[in-house]
Amino acid sequence: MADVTTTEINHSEHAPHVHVTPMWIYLTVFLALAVGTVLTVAASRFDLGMWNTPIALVIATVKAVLVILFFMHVIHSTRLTWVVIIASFLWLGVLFVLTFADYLTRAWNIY
Amino acid sequence: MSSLTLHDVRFVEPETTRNYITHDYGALSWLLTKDHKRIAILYLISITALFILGGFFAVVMRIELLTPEGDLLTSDTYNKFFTLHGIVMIFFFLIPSIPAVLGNFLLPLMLGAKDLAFPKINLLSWYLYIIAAVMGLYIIITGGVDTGWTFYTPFSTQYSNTHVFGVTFAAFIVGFSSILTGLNFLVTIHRMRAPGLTWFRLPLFVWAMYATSIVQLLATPVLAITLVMLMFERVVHVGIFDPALGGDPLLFQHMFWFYSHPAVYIMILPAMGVASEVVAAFTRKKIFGYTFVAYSSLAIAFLGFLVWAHHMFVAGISVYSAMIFSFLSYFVAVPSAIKVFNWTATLYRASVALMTPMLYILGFIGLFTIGGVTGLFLAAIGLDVHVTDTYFVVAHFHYVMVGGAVMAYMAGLHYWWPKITGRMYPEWWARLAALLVFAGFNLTFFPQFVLGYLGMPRRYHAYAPEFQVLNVMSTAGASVLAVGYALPLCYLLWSLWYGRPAGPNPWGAVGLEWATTSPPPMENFHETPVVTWDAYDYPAMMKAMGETQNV
Amino acid sequence: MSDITLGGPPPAPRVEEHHEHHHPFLQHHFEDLGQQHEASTLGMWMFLATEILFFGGVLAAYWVYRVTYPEAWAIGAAQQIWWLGAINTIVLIISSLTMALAVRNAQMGRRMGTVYMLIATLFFGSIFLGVKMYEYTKHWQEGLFPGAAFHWNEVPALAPKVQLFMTFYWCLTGLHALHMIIGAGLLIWFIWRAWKGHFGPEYYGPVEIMGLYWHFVDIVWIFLFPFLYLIHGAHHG
Amino acid sequence: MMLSDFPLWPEQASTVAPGVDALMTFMCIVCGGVSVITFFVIFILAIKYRRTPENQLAQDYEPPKALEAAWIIIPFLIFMFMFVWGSWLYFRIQRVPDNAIDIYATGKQWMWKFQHASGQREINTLHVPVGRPIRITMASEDVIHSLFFPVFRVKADVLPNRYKTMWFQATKTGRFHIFCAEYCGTLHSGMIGWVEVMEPVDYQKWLAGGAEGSLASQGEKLFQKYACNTCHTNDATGRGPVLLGLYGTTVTLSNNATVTADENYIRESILNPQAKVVKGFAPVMPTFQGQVSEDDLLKLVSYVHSLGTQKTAVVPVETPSSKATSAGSPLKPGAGIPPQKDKGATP
Repeated sequence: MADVTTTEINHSEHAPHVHVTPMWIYLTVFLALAVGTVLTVAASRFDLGMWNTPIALVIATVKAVLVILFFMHVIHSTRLTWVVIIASFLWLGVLFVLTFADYLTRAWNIY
Repeated sequence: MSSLTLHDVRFVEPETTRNYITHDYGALSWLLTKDHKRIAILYLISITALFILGGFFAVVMRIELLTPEGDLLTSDTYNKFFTLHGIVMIFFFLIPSIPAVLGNFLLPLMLGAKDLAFPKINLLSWYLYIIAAVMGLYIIITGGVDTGWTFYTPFSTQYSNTHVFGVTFAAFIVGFSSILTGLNFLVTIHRMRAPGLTWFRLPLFVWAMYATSIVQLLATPVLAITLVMLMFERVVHVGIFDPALGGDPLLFQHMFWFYSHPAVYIMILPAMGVASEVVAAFTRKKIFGYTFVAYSSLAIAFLGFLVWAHHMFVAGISVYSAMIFSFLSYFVAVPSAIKVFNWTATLYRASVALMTPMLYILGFIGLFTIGGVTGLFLAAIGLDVHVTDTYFVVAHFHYVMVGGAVMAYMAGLHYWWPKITGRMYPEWWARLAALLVFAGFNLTFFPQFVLGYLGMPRRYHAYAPEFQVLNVMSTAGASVLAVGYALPLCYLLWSLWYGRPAGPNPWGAVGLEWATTSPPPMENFHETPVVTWDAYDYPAMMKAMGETQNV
Repeated sequence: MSDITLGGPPPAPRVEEHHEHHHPFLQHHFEDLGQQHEASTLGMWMFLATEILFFGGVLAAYWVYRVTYPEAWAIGAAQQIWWLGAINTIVLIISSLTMALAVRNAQMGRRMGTVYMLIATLFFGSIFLGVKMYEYTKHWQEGLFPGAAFHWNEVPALAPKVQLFMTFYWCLTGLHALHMIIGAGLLIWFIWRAWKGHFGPEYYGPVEIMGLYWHFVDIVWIFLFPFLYLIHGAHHG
Repeated sequence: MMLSDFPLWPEQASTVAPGVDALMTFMCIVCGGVSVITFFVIFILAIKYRRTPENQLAQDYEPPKALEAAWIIIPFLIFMFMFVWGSWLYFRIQRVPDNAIDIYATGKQWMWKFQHASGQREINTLHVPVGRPIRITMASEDVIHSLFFPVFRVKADVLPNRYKTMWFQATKTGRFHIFCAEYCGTLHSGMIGWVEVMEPVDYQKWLAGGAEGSLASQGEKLFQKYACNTCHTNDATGRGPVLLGLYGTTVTLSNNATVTADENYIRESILNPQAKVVKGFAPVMPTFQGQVSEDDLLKLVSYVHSLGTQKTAVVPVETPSSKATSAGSPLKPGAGIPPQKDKGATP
């Protein structure tokens, strides 16, 4: 989003930097979220075989990323904020991957 | 010693008449304080009380185990005692010990900050701790709990008729205390460092606290939610972990150990941080391989999350995931080995002062090494099948937690006691206590390795007669250990009134905490220090002092 | 600074020596408002990291059983009224928008704009909770609360597993609703503070942090909606 | 105190025990050796460089950085060796030999119940022949227990509602401890017993005395008592599937998933018949949950097992289907549905 025009308000050198996100970005993101919700519902009405679950997950993830980047202003945040967010999802991934490493291999043969 | 001071060498706080202890008077000035140093003292008093309680349970258990028959306590009482010993020692002593007492007191001092980032949250986390502790005490008085500190289902959810709900709720609350402390430390380290204090100028204790806080922040919520599900299951009788209703008890174990294995690193990482500080101060050298030691803390914090199911090798997980967890478990041993070897290398061509904190830390290195290498035994799956759930495991984790974490806590308490109280403790008594703890500890726990390999299962109230000799040795050691822990309680209290005034820097150590007065003033530093030197910069300091004082 | 050596810091109210003027909400241990803002925002993000692991824990358990009992999960989701969930999703997204606009107004120093947007957020949050209450009541009456109150038995063989699904439904939505209620309480406090004119371009951090929390709760629901209402299967209504 | 009352090393009485002890010895030597060397170095350095009036200041000297690499790489290689050895041993302990004798065990608060294929039942004592592999199939009636034979160096947790297996082959006759190793409540330390390892001849003699008929034949009686035989006939006319030759085969279910007919599947089909309905059959079988005790369940499972194969003692370790579960593999209820098939149509 290089073309995001932000109004810089900075009253004193000790105050925090202020990025005021323009109105149209908020409204666009809101519309995208609403469309995403409709898409989720629509996709679940059709039998797409094994693709139902991944599609629902992808839509939800895209919506979450939109909220994080724009509503939560992460796109303007420090690198440290990015690190915190990525780390928390990484750790959650560890919980999922290693737990399922057990469940999905329980039925395997022992050679 | 007194000839070696930092005065005239570097930035040093001027003496003041008022410090954080004498700044305000009255109980309310302590109970409503937002000062990190006072909160550290509140923690010190509370965890000492709970350490005594947990120790009481241990002593009674060791007396029971003098004879093979279960003759002193009933089975139920014994089961409650080992459960409460575990819960009190882990959740209420070991996890808060070094972070909440020494970390709270020292972190802002080492960073040159006036306080932690969130002083109110710091006080809140102490109150959460106290609420949980009071709940725990209430439960102990009204009948206790007998599930083991691991709360394994379906025993805890369906079969135990003790206060499982109350005690898991207390653990849930104390978990939030731990999360808030970790959060506070992380933000403080990131945002409150003094000008010039770059990451690689930080003392290794700060690095260790940083790694610890990551674990606290990211592991504890999983325990919290697991306990919530456990409480829900127990109250509503649903089957999340109950096989009769379609649940899987192993899922509870997975989620429990996702927290509780990294929790081991919440206990041992701060201990490693203390070890680095003490080794540097009492050898007057920079820790060998500073960056390796710093990064190894972070490596332990991350790798510690990848190994939890090595607690479950015989529990019924798939053989392939057992292999993965065994493989990863060996990875986490590497950074621990790095630290031990680096401390050892630091002694080379040093000036080693065998004062009390250093004695404790040398003991720590030895005992932690034994605790660590026996972990390698347990990570070898084929061997683990035989030794898991036996006294071998009990000995292993006591070597890490008591021989490691508690020894380092004692070292840190003695090392920073002059800073905290402004008084010196009696050196002779302290050395005696350190030696008693070391000897008593080994006599208590080394026989348990043998017992474990012989096959004596843990959590046994009565045992086969051929195990008696080793159990008697263990109990004899425990009594020495108890004396070793009782001594500091007496002489440290004594020193509050009769100890020699310490002066700002009794050890001739570098580090910002030694640059302010003892005890420090309320604001820590009247002027924010500007740091221009590396951590443990003893050569430069010695050179400067040699020039100014002709040592 | 040598005057300090005589007798500790001066008595309250403390005067920040380093700055000629200081903001009424600058805490004494921070150097300036910028440091305070960065510290508190970072603190909130770290708190949200713990929340991710907190909800992630239940979700891990949810997925273990969803993979093990796919049919029961499809039946369980079919017990939900999907359009109520969809409406609630939209309601929550609107409340996120108004929350974001409240932060924007605070940044631009529009006092009443901030107040109105916070009130709107509270309003939509309350609608969400109202709809949730209606669903809860309905589930309770239909015997879909797990434990002794569970009476659903349309497919006897799968009843225990459907009960397991409902256990996760109540756990997840219950924790989410609890977060909403806490958020609503905080909103009331923030409306009062905003009305008193506490916030402005120099000091909008607390509103921003309130927003982070609110958006996080929204994100949780974005995932819960497809997980609990929209599982495709033969029994889908 | 006599030395025999004070053992320092447990007896070796199984085929895997020497292997476990060998690894233990290796670990003791390597880890003990490294630890002792480290302690010695620390001790020497602390004495040699102790602070004296002449040695007030440390020398400004650092050992070469190459040391750092050495003590990262060398321990790591040693660790990997330990990992490989440990895993190899683990697979030896987990993989059940083909010709194992079946024994069934039930753990309950606070006793061990064992049933032999020929029908003998015993509590807290287990008679086994020396020199023959023994496969123990086990489940718990209440909480998690753990069956532990220290002299055989094997141990496995016993879970409620799920069959797990362990095996050993005794190499020495005698009387040895059985312990419960997973904390299970009040009398956990009383949940102990003895394993009597006998010469095969004596074992046969012991088996001959006092049995109420073999486990399978007792199961057959129960099969009639619960009127299972009215639907599960021996020809294809019954309302239920034919059980002859069923055990160990791969069954196709009504949702087109497949499952191996092993102990856990048979058990689940008795307790919760609707969970996995065989393709082509109506879900009409009532549940027997709460009506059949764990003991009787074992007998029924043993009977169905005996119907499936002539060689009752033989365990199918590898079946044609790659998804088949072997005897030693930990199974969980419901694990038979391959997770990737979760979108399959339901009945």
